[in-house]
Amino acid sequence: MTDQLTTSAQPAEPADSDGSAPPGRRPSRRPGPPRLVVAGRDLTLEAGFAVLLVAFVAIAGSTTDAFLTEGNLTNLLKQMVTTGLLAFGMLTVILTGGIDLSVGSVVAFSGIVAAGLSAGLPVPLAMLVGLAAGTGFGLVNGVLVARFQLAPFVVTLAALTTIRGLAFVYSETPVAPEKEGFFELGSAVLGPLPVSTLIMLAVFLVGGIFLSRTPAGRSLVAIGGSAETVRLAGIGVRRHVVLAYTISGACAGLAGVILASRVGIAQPSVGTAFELDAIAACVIGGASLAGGKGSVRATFAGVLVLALINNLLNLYDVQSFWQQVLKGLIIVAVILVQRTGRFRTAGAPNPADPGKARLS
Amino acid sequence: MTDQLTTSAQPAEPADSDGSAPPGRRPSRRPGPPRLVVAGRDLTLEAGFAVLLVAFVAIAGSTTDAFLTEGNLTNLLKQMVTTGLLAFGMLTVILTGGIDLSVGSVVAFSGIVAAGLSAGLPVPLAMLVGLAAGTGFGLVNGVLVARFQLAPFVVTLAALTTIRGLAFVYSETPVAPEKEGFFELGSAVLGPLPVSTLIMLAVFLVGGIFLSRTPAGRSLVAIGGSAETVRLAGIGVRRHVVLAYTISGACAGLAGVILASRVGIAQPSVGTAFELDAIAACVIGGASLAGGKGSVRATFAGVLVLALINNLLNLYDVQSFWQQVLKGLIIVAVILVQRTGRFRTAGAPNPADPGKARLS
Amino acid sequence: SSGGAGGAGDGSYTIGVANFTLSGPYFNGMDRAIKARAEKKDVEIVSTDAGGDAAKLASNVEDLLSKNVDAVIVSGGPLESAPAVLNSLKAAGKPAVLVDRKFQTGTYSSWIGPDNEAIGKQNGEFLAQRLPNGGKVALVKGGPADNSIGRARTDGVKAALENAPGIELVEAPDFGNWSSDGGLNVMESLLASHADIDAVFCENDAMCLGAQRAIKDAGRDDKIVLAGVDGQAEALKAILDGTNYLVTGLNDADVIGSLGLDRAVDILDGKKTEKDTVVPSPRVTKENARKYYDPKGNF
Amino acid sequence: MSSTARTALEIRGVRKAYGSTEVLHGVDLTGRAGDVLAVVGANGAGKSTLIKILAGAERMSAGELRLDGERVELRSPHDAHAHGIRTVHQELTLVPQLSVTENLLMGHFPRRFGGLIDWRAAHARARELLESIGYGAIDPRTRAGRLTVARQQMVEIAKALVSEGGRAGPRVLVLDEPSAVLAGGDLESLFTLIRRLQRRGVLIVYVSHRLAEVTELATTIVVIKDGRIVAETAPERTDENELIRLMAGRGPGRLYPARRPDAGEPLLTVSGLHRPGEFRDISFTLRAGEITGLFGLVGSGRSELARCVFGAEPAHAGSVTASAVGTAPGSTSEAAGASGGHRLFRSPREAIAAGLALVTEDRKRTGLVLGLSTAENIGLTTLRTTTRGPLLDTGRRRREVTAMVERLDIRPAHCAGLPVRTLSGGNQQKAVLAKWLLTGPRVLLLDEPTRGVDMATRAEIYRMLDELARAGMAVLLISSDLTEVLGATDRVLVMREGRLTAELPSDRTTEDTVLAHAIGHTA
Ligand SMILES: Nc1ncnc2c1ncn2[C@@H]1O[C@H](COP(=O)(O)OP(=O)(O)OP(=O)(O)O)[C@@H](O)[C@H]1O
Ligand SMILES: Nc1ncnc2c1ncn2[C@@H]1O[C@H](COP(=O)(O)OP(=O)(O)OP(=O)(O)O)[C@@H](O)[C@H]1O
Ligand SMILES: [Mg+2]
Ligand SMILES: [Mg+2]
Repeated sequence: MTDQLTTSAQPAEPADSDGSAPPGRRPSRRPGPPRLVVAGRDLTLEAGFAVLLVAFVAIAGSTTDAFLTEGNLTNLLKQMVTTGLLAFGMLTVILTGGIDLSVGSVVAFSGIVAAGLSAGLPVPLAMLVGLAAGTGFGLVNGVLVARFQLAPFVVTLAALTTIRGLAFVYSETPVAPEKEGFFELGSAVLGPLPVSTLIMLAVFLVGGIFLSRTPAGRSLVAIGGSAETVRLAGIGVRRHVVLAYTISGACAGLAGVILASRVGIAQPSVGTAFELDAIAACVIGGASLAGGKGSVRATFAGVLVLALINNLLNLYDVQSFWQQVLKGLIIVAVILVQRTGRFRTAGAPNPADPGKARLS
Repeated sequence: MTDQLTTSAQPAEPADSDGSAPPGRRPSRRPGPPRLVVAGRDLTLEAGFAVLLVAFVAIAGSTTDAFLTEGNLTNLLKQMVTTGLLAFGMLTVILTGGIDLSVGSVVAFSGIVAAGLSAGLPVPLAMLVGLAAGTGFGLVNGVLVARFQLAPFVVTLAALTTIRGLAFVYSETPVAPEKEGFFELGSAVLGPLPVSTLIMLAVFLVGGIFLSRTPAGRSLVAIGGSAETVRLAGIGVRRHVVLAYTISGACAGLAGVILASRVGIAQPSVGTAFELDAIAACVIGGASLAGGKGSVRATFAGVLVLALINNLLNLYDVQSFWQQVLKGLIIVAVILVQRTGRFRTAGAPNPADPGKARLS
Repeated sequence: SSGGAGGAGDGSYTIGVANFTLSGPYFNGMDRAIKARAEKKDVEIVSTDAGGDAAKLASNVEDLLSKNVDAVIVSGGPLESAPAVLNSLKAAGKPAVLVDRKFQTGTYSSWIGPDNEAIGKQNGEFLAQRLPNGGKVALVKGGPADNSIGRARTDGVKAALENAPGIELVEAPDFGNWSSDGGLNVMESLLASHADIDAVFCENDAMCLGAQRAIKDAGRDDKIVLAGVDGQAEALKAILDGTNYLVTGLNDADVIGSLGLDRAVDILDGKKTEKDTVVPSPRVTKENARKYYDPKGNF
Repeated sequence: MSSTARTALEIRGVRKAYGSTEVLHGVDLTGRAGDVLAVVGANGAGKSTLIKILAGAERMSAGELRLDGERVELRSPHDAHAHGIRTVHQELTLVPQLSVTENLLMGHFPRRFGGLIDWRAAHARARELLESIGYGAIDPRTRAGRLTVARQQMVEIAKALVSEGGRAGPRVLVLDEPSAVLAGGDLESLFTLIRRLQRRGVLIVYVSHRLAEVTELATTIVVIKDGRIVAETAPERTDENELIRLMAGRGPGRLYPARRPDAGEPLLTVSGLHRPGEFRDISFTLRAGEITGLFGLVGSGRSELARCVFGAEPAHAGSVTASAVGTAPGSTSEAAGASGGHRLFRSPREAIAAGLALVTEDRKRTGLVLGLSTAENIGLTTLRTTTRGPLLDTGRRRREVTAMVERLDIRPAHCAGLPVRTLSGGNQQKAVLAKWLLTGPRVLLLDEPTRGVDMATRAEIYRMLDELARAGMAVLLISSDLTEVLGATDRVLVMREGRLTAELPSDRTTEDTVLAHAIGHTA
């Protein structure tokens, strides 16, 4: 496994390889470690993750019968949705060099508002309001960070507290929607795939294109690298930072609505510590909290890794607190393997930039 | 209030002003905002906080009788201890450009180990073991970050999970120590001051001197500014990074032992989200999560601000959920006032470096 | 309020409520039941929330004492014990009334709460009757492992089912965190690894509601029945509607909360009171659910 | 120096590979005590790599290194320090948040009370050190990040002289382009310092693109090309043209293209521009077809002025007007006005829309996004306009970038997909230039654009500026290089302490005259 990962975890600039690697021509022009280039895209990092995941699945499938059942796979797909949506939003914010700690609270608020309003409004409209609420919170976060130049960590930490409070102010008790229609979003399936999973995949797909193929997306990534360079290039830095937080808010709002629909009841207390999983997925996917570095596909792989760890620990019937112990150790092992692969390919642990490396 | 803060919140070099502000001579050589220099130390930032705190206290004292009672002030002092200890450890890590999310779990682990061992060992020894356990966890975090170059966020997030699990492995149920001696640390007073508060103050004092007046302390700060520079200066970067995490672990261990002693029972589930308050205190005190910038005194002020907010919201009888809403808003207001003061004094929101500014 | 003392003189009291956490519907309902009752009795209430932090609970109580309340009602939730809280109340000479959670150590004035093991037992007996030919019963726990309320309930169920013929118990390895989304996730995992579950017991109704949704999504609502604890309004409704949610053990926050307030007032009035009061937890099924269902209740 | 001096440093067969790319292919070098060993070569030749190996910052893949005949291994910068090798790296390495004192004495603080740093003594020592090498104007208590690039460079140099106890200097002092941002007296101070160290028997390894400087200072000149030493000579046996030919592998040609002043209509008018503490009452006009130089000493305010004109910083008073002529199809808007008589660009975006471009002096921080590829960096200014529907037009972008890479000869030729971080300094500079040329500017402001750029490339840049001017562009060339500022321009503006003090025709002015205006010793 380690061996195969050697080819995977080249530090590269994941986000970068999306946009600027010219499609076609000269598939492997750079002398260096073997890289996997398909249709002009450098998929080395992703291939490494694929190997890791296949290994995971192979081991799981051969050791527990319960893993490769349709029911379990569907579970896995459903359980990824919340972390997945939050992770994509988080990634856009992390790319700008920020962070959004408020997502868990937004999940609670959007869900409870959507559930509460569904009593009086048509279900889709109520859900849209929930989504809009999340978007609005994201906008406020973004404005505080970009316009007033406040530290993202404190702004979104304060938002975490405030929005959680507002969720309780809206309704202290759980809200159980009456209309059957409210539950559809969370339980409907399209063939073998849950609709909620498809929505998340769509977000990653569209979001991936946004980040890699649109001016605004590329600006976000560049801002994380050097905001001043971007500003001097005539690009509005503030606007893009606001956009990133708004996207994160919208993703959290969407996640909240889907979660409420899936659980069938909206609780104001839901979503505690959701932000940690979302951030973990990004960082497992190689994103740097210093900004400017992160990959949509690898973040998705990070989400999958986290979901698999949880799922397998349950299937192996590991007791809850040993689950916690193992989960932490496995995460460290995963990034260690990634890093070791990196060391090998790079020849040396890039001592020229330990500061950055430590942050990434 | 805003006016007075104008002189306070200059971005300054908090860490810098500790160490390198020259003793005596030419107090204000650079044209710029008025700065407060006492005995050669630039105390502008601290003075601003002092003004803020005095304002807080004046308003609180004149609007609620309960505030300026001895009981309440003692209470306030005790409430600061945990966040204070964690915040100092966090600051050393943040100065290197890292972060330590595992402190809450370490609090739980150290507390429960100390409580558990106190049955068989002398109380001071049991407490020392608790402290040592925290230090050990910090060491492991530090080695993973510095030696294996892993992202501090993921390493300490994994540690958060693993150490929490280990606390439960050690004892699934809360441990109530039998010996009266166990409760002394948390409840003893020296004159009007709780001993636990004095310990925290001592940590800040000694820690402040460490960071501002010793080569190792200065190296930590410098590493956060540019690890490569420090390396090129022939200083071992890894060693210092390990040291920072070890200090954080030790502080968390100490906090855990004091907390168990104060509460009178050690629970493996204690300490959830403690890391957020600790980080918030640092950032309210002007520390930059990008590293290299942060002040011991301002962090202490940050701890005080957080404790005051909690205390006052309770005294004013604000309903629980509105407390959360207000707490978030007040935090934003505090950093906004700080920032506005900064804007004014600096003339403009340092456009040369908005990236940094946003992160800080 | 100016935080002044109530004092027995004018007959109006100020009573503090120290909540360990308000982020669960049950504890939240308790807090509101206390307030509602206080309104009726013309007692002033100062309520605090420690947000799940034991040290904060202690300092909240100290804050309450700073405000010179006459008595403190402690809703300790999952907290096992809080010596610091009880000690400071004792030192201040103020009555401490515990609701729901009885602390293992320390002196208090009075406790009012349920017998959790009995609730579990009662659920277990119901399930044993329901599955005369045996079957697989899944247990969904709230966690974390140091939560003795949940443990008592599960122990009760186990005690009742262990000797029942042909019953197999399956404990979910992961905790449901007492919330509906947690219950959903845990149930989904259980369903994936166990194709033959016949009944589910959850340590509270919130998790059971989530579990019920997971079962419905898996299309197994005709095969699996659910049993919960608490009497949360949504659960009562599900029972009343004749779904596969069959039973819950009433652990009425409304009742416990208002009894707690009454008890505090009685103590302040100098009345002689019982020290420990176990509030009965009737079994709620479709037959009697209407009696307890109050969509506008506090819980 | 005498050829009998002992051999201080010997390098044999040094190779260095990044991944599987070999950058150095077996380099041999010998330096004697008291030598100034100048290393010259084109951008990307491997000079800095060699120096990083000497500094212990990078480890060689093969080869050996001897100090005073004894074989040593440099595993870390610490080892290099321990052996008395001190280095000033090409890129600035100060910690911006810390004071000059801390940066200087890092790892060598004076202490008292059993380990505590004695700050009073530290500041005094820092001041002493700076004064002793002629940089006494720098206050050791200032935050390093607040210093101008040039002053930071001086601190870097001073830092290399500090060693244990702050006394005994280095045995080998390695300087990677130390002069790139220095001018006038500051440069003189550096030379004086080098000669003094030379007399003390220190071996100086000196990397520079300024060949005049090299021939003046060096005792031995080594030419490195594509990771190999291609020549070793003495300054008296060679000349600049030969060196350029050795470095580039082709004839030098003219460095500066012949310019015939041919100013057209004004494209940019700056009048009464004022920013307290930085510059006062600045007025000048840039005309189509004209290259204007802006010379001044370090800290005279040139960079601030350029940033302000470009809308990157607000001004207190004055106006900036860009008037366009109908030749270019691009945007020709006037600067948006805030209020009457006070027209300024409120943001770089407005300036760009009006046809301005600014190549900043600090390419690492404000010129490039180091983590992104070269192509992305070059495409940054045209990000918003190179679209098809909502998406980027990747085809067009690639063509534009490829064309620019070819036009400016950015190396390596396949750099488009490489992180711009891995390009050599000079090629990074070209990438910045490429980025701005893509916007099709009418007015080009360049702040020290040839810093760290080799001679051949400089000649290309000058030729390019000449071409652009001929095509109707107005060019402002900010430089600390007197020769360049006279050679490549039509006229020179001189700035001193925030004021414009002279406007001189380039072809009829001597370097001394310009310097006199910059220093303030005019007759
Ligand atoms: N970390 C790295 N990874 C890959 N290639 C590198 C790295 N650092 C330098 N290079 C390559 O090594 C070659 C030599 O670079 P070096 O910086 O030594 O050149 P230089 O002679 O100093 O050039 P300049 O005059 O522009 O400073 C260049 O082609 C450069 O792209
Ligand atoms: N002695 C000094 N110490 C610190 N800062 C100074 C000093 N002298 C000038 N400055 C600052 O330098 C700035 C002007 O430098 P600027 O970079 O604009 O000048 P420049 O002529 O472009 O110099 P350089 O050649 O370094 O680019 C002003 O902001 C001023 O505050
Ligand atoms: Mg170089
Ligand atoms: Mg300049």
